[in-house]
Amino acid sequence: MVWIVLLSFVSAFFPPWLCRVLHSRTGWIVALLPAAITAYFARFIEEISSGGTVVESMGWVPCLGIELSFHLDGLSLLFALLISGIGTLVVIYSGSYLAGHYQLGRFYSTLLIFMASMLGTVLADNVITLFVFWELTSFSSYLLIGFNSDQKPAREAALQALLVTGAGGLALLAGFLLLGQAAGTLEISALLAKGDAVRSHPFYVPILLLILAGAMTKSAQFPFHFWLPNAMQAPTPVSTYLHSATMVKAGVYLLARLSPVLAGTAIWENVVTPVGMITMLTGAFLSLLQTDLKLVLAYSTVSALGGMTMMLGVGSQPAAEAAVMFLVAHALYKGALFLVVGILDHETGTRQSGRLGGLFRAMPATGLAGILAGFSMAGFMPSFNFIAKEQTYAAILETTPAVFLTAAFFVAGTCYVVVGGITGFQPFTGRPRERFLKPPHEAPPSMWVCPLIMAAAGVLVGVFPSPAGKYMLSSAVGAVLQAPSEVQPALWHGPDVKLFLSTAAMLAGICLYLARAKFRRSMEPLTPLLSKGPEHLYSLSLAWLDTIACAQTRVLQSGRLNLYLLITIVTTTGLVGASMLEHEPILGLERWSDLHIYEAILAVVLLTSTVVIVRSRSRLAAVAALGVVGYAVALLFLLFSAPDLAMTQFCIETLSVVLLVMVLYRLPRYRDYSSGKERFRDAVVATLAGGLITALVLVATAVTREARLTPFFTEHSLLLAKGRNIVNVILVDFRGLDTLGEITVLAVAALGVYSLLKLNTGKKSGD
Amino acid sequence: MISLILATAIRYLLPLLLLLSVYILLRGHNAPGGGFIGGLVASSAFALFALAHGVDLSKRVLRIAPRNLITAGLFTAGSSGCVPLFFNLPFMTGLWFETHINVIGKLGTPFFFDLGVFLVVLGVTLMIIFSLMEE
Amino acid sequence: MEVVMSFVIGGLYASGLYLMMRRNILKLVLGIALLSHAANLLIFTMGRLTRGHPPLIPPGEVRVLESIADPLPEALILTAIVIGFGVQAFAIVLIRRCFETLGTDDLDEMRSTDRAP
Amino acid sequence: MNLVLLFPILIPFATAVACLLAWKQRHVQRVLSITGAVLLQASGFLLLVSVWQSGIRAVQMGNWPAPFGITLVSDLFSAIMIVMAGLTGVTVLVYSLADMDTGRESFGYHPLMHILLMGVCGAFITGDVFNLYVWFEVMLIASFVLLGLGGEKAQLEGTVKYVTLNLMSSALFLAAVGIMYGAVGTLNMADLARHMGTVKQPGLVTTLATLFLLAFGIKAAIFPLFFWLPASYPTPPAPIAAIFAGLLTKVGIYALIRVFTLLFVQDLEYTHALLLVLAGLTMISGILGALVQNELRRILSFVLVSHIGFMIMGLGIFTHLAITASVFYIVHDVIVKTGLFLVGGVVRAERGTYEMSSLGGLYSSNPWLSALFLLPALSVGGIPPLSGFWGKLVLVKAGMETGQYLIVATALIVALLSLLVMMKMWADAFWRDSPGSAAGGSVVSANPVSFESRLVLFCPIGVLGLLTLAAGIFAEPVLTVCSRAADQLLNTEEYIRAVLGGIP
Repeated sequence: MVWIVLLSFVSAFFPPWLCRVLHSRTGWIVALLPAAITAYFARFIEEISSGGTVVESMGWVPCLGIELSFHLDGLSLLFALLISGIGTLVVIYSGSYLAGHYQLGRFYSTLLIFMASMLGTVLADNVITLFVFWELTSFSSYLLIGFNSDQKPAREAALQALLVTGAGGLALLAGFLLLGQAAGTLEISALLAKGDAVRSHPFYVPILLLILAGAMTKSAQFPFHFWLPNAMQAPTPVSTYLHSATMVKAGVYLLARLSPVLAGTAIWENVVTPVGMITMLTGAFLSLLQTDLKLVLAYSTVSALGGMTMMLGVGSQPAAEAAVMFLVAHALYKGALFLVVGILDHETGTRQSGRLGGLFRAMPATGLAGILAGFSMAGFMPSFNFIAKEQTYAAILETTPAVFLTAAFFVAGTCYVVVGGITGFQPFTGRPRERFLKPPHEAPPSMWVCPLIMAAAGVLVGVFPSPAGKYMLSSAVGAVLQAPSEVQPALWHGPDVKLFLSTAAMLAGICLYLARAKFRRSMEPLTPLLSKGPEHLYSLSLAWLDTIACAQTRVLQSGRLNLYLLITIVTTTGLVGASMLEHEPILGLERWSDLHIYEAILAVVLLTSTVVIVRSRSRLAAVAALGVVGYAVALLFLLFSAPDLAMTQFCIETLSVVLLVMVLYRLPRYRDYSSGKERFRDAVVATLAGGLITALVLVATAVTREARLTPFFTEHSLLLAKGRNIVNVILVDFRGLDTLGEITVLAVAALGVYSLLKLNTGKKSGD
Repeated sequence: MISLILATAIRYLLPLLLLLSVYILLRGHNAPGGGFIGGLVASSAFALFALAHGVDLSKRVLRIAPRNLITAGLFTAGSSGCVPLFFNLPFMTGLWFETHINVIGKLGTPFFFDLGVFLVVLGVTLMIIFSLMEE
Repeated sequence: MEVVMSFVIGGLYASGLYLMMRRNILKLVLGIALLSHAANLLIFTMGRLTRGHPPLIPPGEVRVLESIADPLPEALILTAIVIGFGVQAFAIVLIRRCFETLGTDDLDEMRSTDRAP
Repeated sequence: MNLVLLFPILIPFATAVACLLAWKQRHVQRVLSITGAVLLQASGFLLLVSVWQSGIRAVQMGNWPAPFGITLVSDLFSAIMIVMAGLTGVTVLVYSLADMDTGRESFGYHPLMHILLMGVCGAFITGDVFNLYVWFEVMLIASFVLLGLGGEKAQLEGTVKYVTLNLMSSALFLAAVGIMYGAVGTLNMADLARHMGTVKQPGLVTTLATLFLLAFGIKAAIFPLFFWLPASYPTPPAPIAAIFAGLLTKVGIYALIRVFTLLFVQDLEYTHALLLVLAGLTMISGILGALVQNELRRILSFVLVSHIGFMIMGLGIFTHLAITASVFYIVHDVIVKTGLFLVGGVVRAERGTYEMSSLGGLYSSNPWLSALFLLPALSVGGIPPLSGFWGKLVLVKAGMETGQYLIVATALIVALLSLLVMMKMWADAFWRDSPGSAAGGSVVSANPVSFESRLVLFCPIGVLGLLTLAAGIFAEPVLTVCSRAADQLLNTEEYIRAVLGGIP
């Protein structure tokens, strides 16, 4: 299993090369991989349905408790088969859909990366490993949504999807880590046994909310649903595969997978069920307002995801059964419908519902697929979706109070009928609406065969439901509930409330379908309200972010060196001052009594010269005063027993002044740049900083400490290092490495001066 | 007028100052002085010469390009540190010849290190001053 | 003396920083120079000030017996002075090149690399 | 003989001197330069292996016993950093073979680069605070000159700010070293660590810690001291910017980690809490800056600032896991930031500009370049399984284990914003059509890059891209090394014993 997934990643390298050789036939070759994977997983059906699980593990980052461990049970197997099976069809379909596209190779690469990551997500047994694959699905989704990257809407939709799911992803990561901390393990199979411990842990609520945030952004739950309709910018095969059949169900998968650990509390029910319900209603309602068929499908997908979430929120055995059934049914009919819409778009050039009609004669195979799938979507007998719906009613009728959920599901069911009609029936029935640029004709078989298979499967499973129940659904539900379950789906349960409700919804749906144009018109006044939805908040917050970012950057990175210095000095003074004032330092101010008069004079001369430098209006005077300061420093060195320093300082000061003078006459005279206020501000800051340094020096010199190193130097300077001038011995011997660095600095400085004066790679100055 | 005096004076001062600088370098290990100060004195001699006679002439008198002085200095200093490595001693361990030489005292690797410092300081200062003057 | 010295150091720091905060590019370099003097004196003071006992071993002795000035800070300062000189020489030439290339000595006009978005 | 400790300093020094000797022969310099860089890289690995096998290694310069001379000492952290220095050196210098102008090469580009490497390695390997200052200066002056090399308008403006603010930091550092010597009376770091607790003056150690924090903080470009970085990094040629971005900022972080694990661990509630606050602010303010920029390298500069916060965050949390994370993050950041700046250079070579508004269409015209951009960019965005993801994961885990939820939340949000920034860059420069083609004209490369030089340009970037992938996929060995490094950083006894030997 591990190797299958890893090899799928590796295989993503090849399509670009294959494309160069095989051109549009690449699809058939690439499809071999998902087909093989489907076959591989199909082998496990027997074993899993008899209650077994398959576990594989490879060490990855054991020091963090992260294993590349895979765990195949009923739920994973169901997903794996959906992913690889639908993947096969989508790959074949894309070969024709994108025939001749110059980036077809890269498209397949990304698609394969996605498939591998999605498989990894549903197979992973370690939450962090799961997260790794989870993020990879988000990112491959980003690349695929933005596949038509020359179009701005595509790029923006891609970014939006990435940001929303990415934000959720990070919440999920935090949730997983907290979960791992609370439960002491990151392995899902071990976590499942620790449900009680987790639910009673103080971190339970944050864990739950963070994980829900991850799952709900990924599965486009309200209020994060808006990215999914926008993601319809992707090529239709992508919308089919990622944004309807598989990736968006990852959130549902995660909820189902972790429900034994997290579910069963009041907060779970009070959050998951209402969110699912609201999403279901919002999606269903909004889907009716759309005219672009892809958007119709997208919103109904949002609604369906809401439905599954709602059922997982309810959490009972029948609810879990309903969720799993609905998931399968939805994947089949919605995938087929998307592919059909793709064919329509491809062959007629439009997906506006108003412009399509009467195409059955021109494209009978596609039409058949569309009608079958629409039929399933509407939930008519004997489709599998009908069974799923019945089961849903059965589950929600058990809840208390049942009325809310029942009503909600009734409304949603009604809308699904309309959606099925708009997307599956309307384009093919009735009279042809208008002339298209090219006469509509049937798509190549590689395109229509895919939706046809899916749509037919949706009906076939409905007619013969028991094998599916026995081999797939039972073990999947068992995995969700962590208890052996027996699912026996059947078309006919006898005349009961469920049948009544679903029939009523169907009839209501048909009525609404017939009156759909009127309904849409009557909803038009709502449009301004709808534009204030969560998506508006999303763009608002991005705009805010931009404003804040602009403001802070303008303040901080103003380009004015004096402000940079000011901030640096203020920060330094503030932080250092604060850390000093935290304690009561000893200043030792009484230590001035040993002052000699010439020292005092020297200090006064030194300070006066600095004042001259600061205040002088003449550049030459300032430089001269700088020289005086330097010589005064040299004298101080001399007075306090540092002849070497005095000599060096003297020489260097002379040299510096000479250099300054040589440069000085090239510079203009002083001019007044800063205002009096600025000067005052700077003076205050500088004085405070200087005062702080003074205090620091006083504090540090008040410490009595032994001179630890001096005795060694006086002892060994002559005997071992053969020199009487200890300072020089330190420089060339004891600490010779410093000096080596220092002459390197000098050498580089000279190179720098040389290059500054001689090298000019830019254009002539002054332009 | 001043430049004439300087021009004449520096012709005689140059060798004297260079001698002084070497003296400062040599005695540095035992009395105030050393490679830095020596190098600075030597370079000030050349700087004065350049002021009086121009950069070109002083370059000719100097014979070696300042950049090569720097390179030589770095090389000397670096390799004097490397010598002890061949005797299986750490970098920059002082190694001394047994014989005592007048003025210098004992001769050893630290001396060559100081010589390197001298050369680098001389080269650096002259490189800076020459390139500023050439503008 | 340490007390007086600490005020000298503080004064040097204050005036150095004040000069650096000016918009004139020459003052910037003068400020840097004052700052390096201040830092050197600070280290010097940290070695404690000793009058008239330079760290030299007198001729004839093999070691110093009386207390002398701490030689280590002196060596450090010597290194720091020389490094400071190298950096300052570069800075001095840099401001000249700046003025020649950019045509201004006003630091506030050198903002193109930070231009606000 | 511990020659292996000496090589990281001696090899770049010798290479620089050799390049200076060959001043006039550009081609000889190139050969020498690449050889030197490869040797440095090799010596880095040698050192890493040596330290891994036999623990912290130290050698006393001049054979003077510590703490009287200067000690070179390398624990795993130092060794890792030296390896990273070698890696940046090799990649950047190979890249410069195809993207460096004759002018700069004949004005000492190669020797300067090696002196820069020498300073960086010296800083990583020294065990003496003042010697650390000297190496900082070596590195700084080399970076000043490299930054200004060429004397273009923008370069000069950037250099003035860079020089000034870095000199502030040096002055602060020097003052801090002086005060520390005044208070403790020694310079050897191991010796300082032993005696730091004996300082009688109340609060002086905390004050010193703050001083060091600020001095290194400026160099590491933390909030609010990072101005010099975005002002200057976008100005020099790509290889120079790349080595600055990849390596130079890490020296400040290295120094912070070194002193705040070895010397200043007395007042954790103050110093490390302060570090944590600054880390958070750095992350946020850096990424906000990146959001509003419109020039490729300026964006990258702000992202660089932002991610410095992550490395400091680990230090601020100060647990074994957190330090591991910081070390890992440094390794990751060196790789991806060098890579990204080099990619920027290729973009510039292809299109003649860094302005986002005039870029675009690279995805269709240069698919390989796009892939090479995407790897480090996604790594910055923290997309698994690239190295950036692990860095973030471990940091977040460490933060959660200590209950620092605020900084964890900040880190996660900033991670998301980083992804946003990188993807905006991707969309604008690579994905969308180039603005020129929309107007009907075809994209004309400013100076078409020949196939051979493209190969030379792509090789180092490819290596870096593969490394960030490899460090993510094989995170375990990398994390194990980082974890051992963190062990050594937190267990100061071992360090002190290695340096001071049997001295009581």
